[in-house]
Amino acid sequence: MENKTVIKVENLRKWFPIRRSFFATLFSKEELYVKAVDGVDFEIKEREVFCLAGESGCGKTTTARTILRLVEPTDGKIYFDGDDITHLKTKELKPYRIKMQIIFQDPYESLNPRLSVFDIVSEPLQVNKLYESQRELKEKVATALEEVELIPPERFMYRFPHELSGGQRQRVAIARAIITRPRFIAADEPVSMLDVSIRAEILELMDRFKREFNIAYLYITHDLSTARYVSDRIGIMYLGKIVETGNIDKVLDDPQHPYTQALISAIPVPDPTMKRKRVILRGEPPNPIYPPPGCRFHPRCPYAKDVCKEKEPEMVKVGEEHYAACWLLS
Amino acid sequence: MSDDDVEMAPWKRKVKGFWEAFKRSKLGMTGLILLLIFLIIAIAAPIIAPYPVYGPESRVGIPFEPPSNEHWLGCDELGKDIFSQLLWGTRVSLFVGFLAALMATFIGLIIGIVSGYFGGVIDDLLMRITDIILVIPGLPFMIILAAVLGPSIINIVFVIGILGWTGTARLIRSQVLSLKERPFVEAARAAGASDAHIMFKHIMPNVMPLAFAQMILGVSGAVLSEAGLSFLGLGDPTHISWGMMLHYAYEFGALHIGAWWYVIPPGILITAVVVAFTFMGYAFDEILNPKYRRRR
Amino acid sequence: MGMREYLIKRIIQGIVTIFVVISINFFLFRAMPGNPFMRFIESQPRGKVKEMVDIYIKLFGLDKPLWEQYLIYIKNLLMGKFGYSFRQVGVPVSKIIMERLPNTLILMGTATTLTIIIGIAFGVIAAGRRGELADISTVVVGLTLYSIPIFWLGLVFILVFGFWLGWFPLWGMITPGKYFSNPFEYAVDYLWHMTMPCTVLVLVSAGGWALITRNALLDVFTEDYILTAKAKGLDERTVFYKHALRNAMLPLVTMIALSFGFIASGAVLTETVFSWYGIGRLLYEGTMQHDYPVVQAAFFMIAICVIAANIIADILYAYLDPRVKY
Amino acid sequence: MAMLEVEDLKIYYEVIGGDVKAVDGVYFDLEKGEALGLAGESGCGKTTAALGILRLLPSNGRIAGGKILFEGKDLAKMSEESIRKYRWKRISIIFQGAMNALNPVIRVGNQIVEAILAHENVTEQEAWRRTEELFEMVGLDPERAKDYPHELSGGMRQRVMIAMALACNPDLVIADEPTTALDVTIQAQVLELMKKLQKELNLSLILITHDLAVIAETCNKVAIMYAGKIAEYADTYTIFKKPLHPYTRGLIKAVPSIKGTKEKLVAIPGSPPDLLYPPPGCRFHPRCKYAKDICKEKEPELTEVAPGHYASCHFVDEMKNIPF
Repeated sequence: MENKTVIKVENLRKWFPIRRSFFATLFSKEELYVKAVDGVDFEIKEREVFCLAGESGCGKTTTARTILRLVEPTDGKIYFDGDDITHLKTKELKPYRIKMQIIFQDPYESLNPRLSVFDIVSEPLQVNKLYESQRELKEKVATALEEVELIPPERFMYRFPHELSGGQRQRVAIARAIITRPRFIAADEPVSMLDVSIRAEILELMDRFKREFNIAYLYITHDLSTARYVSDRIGIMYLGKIVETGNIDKVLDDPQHPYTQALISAIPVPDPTMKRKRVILRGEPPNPIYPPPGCRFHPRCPYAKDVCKEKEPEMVKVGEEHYAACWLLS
Repeated sequence: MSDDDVEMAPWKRKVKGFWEAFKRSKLGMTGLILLLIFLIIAIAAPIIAPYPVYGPESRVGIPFEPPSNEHWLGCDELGKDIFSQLLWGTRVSLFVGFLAALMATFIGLIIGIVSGYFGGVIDDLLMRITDIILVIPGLPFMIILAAVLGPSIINIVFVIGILGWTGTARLIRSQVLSLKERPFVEAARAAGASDAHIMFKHIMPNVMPLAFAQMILGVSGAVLSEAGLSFLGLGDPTHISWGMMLHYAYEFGALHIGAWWYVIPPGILITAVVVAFTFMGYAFDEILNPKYRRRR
Repeated sequence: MGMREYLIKRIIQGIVTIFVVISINFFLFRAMPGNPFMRFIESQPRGKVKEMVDIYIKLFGLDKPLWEQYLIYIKNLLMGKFGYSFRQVGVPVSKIIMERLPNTLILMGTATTLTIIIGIAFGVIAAGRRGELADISTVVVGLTLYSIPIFWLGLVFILVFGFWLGWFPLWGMITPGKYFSNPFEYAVDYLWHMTMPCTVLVLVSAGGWALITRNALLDVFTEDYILTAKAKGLDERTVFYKHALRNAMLPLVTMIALSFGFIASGAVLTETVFSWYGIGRLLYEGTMQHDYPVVQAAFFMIAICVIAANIIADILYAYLDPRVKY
Repeated sequence: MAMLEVEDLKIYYEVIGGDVKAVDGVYFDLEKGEALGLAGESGCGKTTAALGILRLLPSNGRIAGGKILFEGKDLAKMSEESIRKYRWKRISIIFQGAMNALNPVIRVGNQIVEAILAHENVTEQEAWRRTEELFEMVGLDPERAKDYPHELSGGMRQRVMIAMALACNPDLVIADEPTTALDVTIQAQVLELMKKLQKELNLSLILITHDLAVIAETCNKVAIMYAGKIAEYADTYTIFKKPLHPYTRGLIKAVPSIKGTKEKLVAIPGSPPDLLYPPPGCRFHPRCKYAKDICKEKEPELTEVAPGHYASCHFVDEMKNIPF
């Protein structure tokens, strides 16, 4: 049976206007934008993990926040279960909020230090009035804590975040995310702040919920090695655009875009016997206020041709379930 | 942390944690004990004062009578017992201090939260107003305002409170600015929480401790301002306050006859009350201000 | 935006603030219930003050509507016309202000400079010996000094050093009736009178300064660049003065700016207690005597000084911190 | 005799409630031109050990025992005056967040010049010339020496830190998480630069990181730390291919790789202990699947199981028979 598409994004753009002081606007009239997300398309199905990967400032987090309507999209369309939610008002959005959740990178920052675990985990139920009685609320929280293996739940319910270890905190964050039984979770670097030795547990937990509750994940990371273990498909972002996308193994084992190639070769491998030839990129990513014309990667690309400086490349099919946007490929 | 602690209600553990930290601060405890003493004096003044202080029957001695067994701290220019007046004066200092600081903190808290949370034009406007009030010289303005409004305790409270909120507003705003960018606020919004919910449930609990510390520090400023205004003769003549006593002492030439018993005790009490709040405020700030946390 | 735009911006802000002060000054005395300004004039017995009314009606257009009076008031201020004193009948307020201003600037300038130097010195000592006796006593003494009402300390000084010990004059600025054969003698007498008020001001404010300096330094000590400086093998003095103090100065400059208002409050009280004929005492006298034109002018001058000092401090900050993006 | 020999180093932090034994008996040594990786998870004491070598501990930290022999002289017992002559001239250090490690109000060039002038008898012009050479060496435009730290990008600041670390031609460079805050492509640039400079200048390097993959590509020796102690210490090949300590094995199984077969990632259950109250016996026993009673009672010693291969586990010999 074909899985249903949960999230679909078309030509999504998010430009942040640069707020300047009143006086600065007197001296120059030019409106400036940080083009954080600049035309992104993808879809995620049930029980599927789609990974958005790239370096800091490439727009991957903004994409997730825009899909969740935490920031207003500048342009494009967002569909949830086929419904267009791009411009829904706060009230109309409420039923969808229950179905979409987010997990953040830093479990030390994503839990309010002044709230107890009970307050934190029950919040989605409280603000949406999804409970009949205090007893039911307590039972639901206990169940959620058990599901994330914080057992027995009574031992954890009334603790504060600072009384928990990093791994336990991230479990609390996951409990909050799954308590409303969402269909979609955006996980923004869910394990990058955790110690290596406990990452696998958290990832396993997320994988279990994916299967049990048919969740669609948007997995955001800069760490391609971890992405390789948890994702089904991947999109590589550079400066607000997806430059290569497709099946995770196909993209990582046979990268087609020069940026993906460089990115993968830059990742160190925990195996001293493996000797690889490295592609070291020149310079650093340009300022997203003034993205370069043509292909955005051309100033750092070792293979850049004249056409790359002038025209933006289109996404082309380079293999089964594998697409890339580069002039070398078309 | 022991297992028993976990069984306690969360808010009790919070208070307990704060108290544990506060107990370790010698300055804070000194301040707290001083404050308790003054609170008792303020409440019990009518009982413990040896002589009446209001009305004609309060003239119980000879003008400028030096300290004696009957009048431990002598008498003022009207022959009123100074020790009794000092006890009564505690009430005005604490009342004005608390109320003015409460008013200033309340205004500062509201402006800080609204400005920081909503940002944009509202923030710009409120912060420009704050900047302006911040540079208007405090006491000179209070003098003019008090002179125009006329002498009464409530006016004094108003005059001090209306100028004292700027620091709190700025501090709270900067806290709110960083809080609202924290992921837990975004998580709440993603769960469908409204602005009101986020402000009351997430922002407020995180800035209240700081506002509390500001208020305690604000009391010391307010007590000093009240004393200054009263000393300049702008206080409420129907109530006895320490500043007012110093005003009369100065006006009626206590210095010329060396009536130290009239000049020195009121100032010591003002200092002691202010010290109580300054010490406590300093201790609170060290415990609660996130800026200092990494220093320890 | 460059430094020049920043300067322009800062000065425009200053002008807006001054404008607000002028408006407060105007509306407080004219628009408050009962119009204190007119009430005073009307309450006067027949005589010279009543004649002033005509002059004031002409000068400030008191018979015109309020908004027009406001414009006239601003226009007059811009031309330096503060009006005439009610008490010293017929004397222009600007003349009184000009007589008083130097005294305030000398006293406050000296006291502020000494306060900052002494306060920072103690703060540096305390921070350098964190947790030791010198540090703990700086904190305790600093907080206590900050808590003393300045006017009372003045009274105690007069009582002890003036009345009992007779070391210093009780009040005033020069010995009355004394003949000075040269300016030097005059200066010595002036400074002798200034010693007590200046000491009182320094004592009360230096404590706070020491604390702020100490805390700013302790904050800087936790920064990684201090560790880098130590790792580079620099000696402690260099680490302290070149790396720590320079960065700790930044919050200090902000505090200097904010403390000018506090200094102005101290000026009013100290000048009153010691009968120092400055602007602060003028404000007090004017208020007590309902000499509103004088009060307005005195408040205006104090505000201008505070605002100007603030602008200077802000510019200093921008100069010290390369990160300021104006 | 090795250039640097650390023997039974103990570093404790005094806090309310007792001593935090952040480093509690650490051994390793380093020859000229060698690169040692000091690996472990957060709070295992690796940064403390680094700061301890240069005696840069915070005021509540102290060296509670052991030796730090640099060319035979014990840095741990040296006077403040003498150790200062070793800092930067002989041993320099690169800190993790380069934004905070550079003084924000001093031009980056001046911060390097300052280090040169503190140790070498040269004029300021010569120091500036040297600074400009260093900038070229690390691939920065010498003009940028006149910039303030906030005017440089993260990668450039880390290059400045490297240039600064090399300013006085030290023998040993300690790099504490030098690339953690950087993006992968910039990390690759910086690591490549460090490897190149280490070879060219025949530097000794201690690389402190939680990222085992970085160590695999950069170092020839590895010390794995757990809860203030050395769990295992050997050459890089042995650590990654034939580890014996259960912690090392667990750690390597938990690290994902972009290349090679996709084996299932396995977590180590539990979390590292509170070093104010470390568990008795072997500190790893609460998380160890092979733990026996003896592990709860007796602390294992760091023993040499093969030439140059040390591990501290009661069951090292048994572990040899359990395939990795």
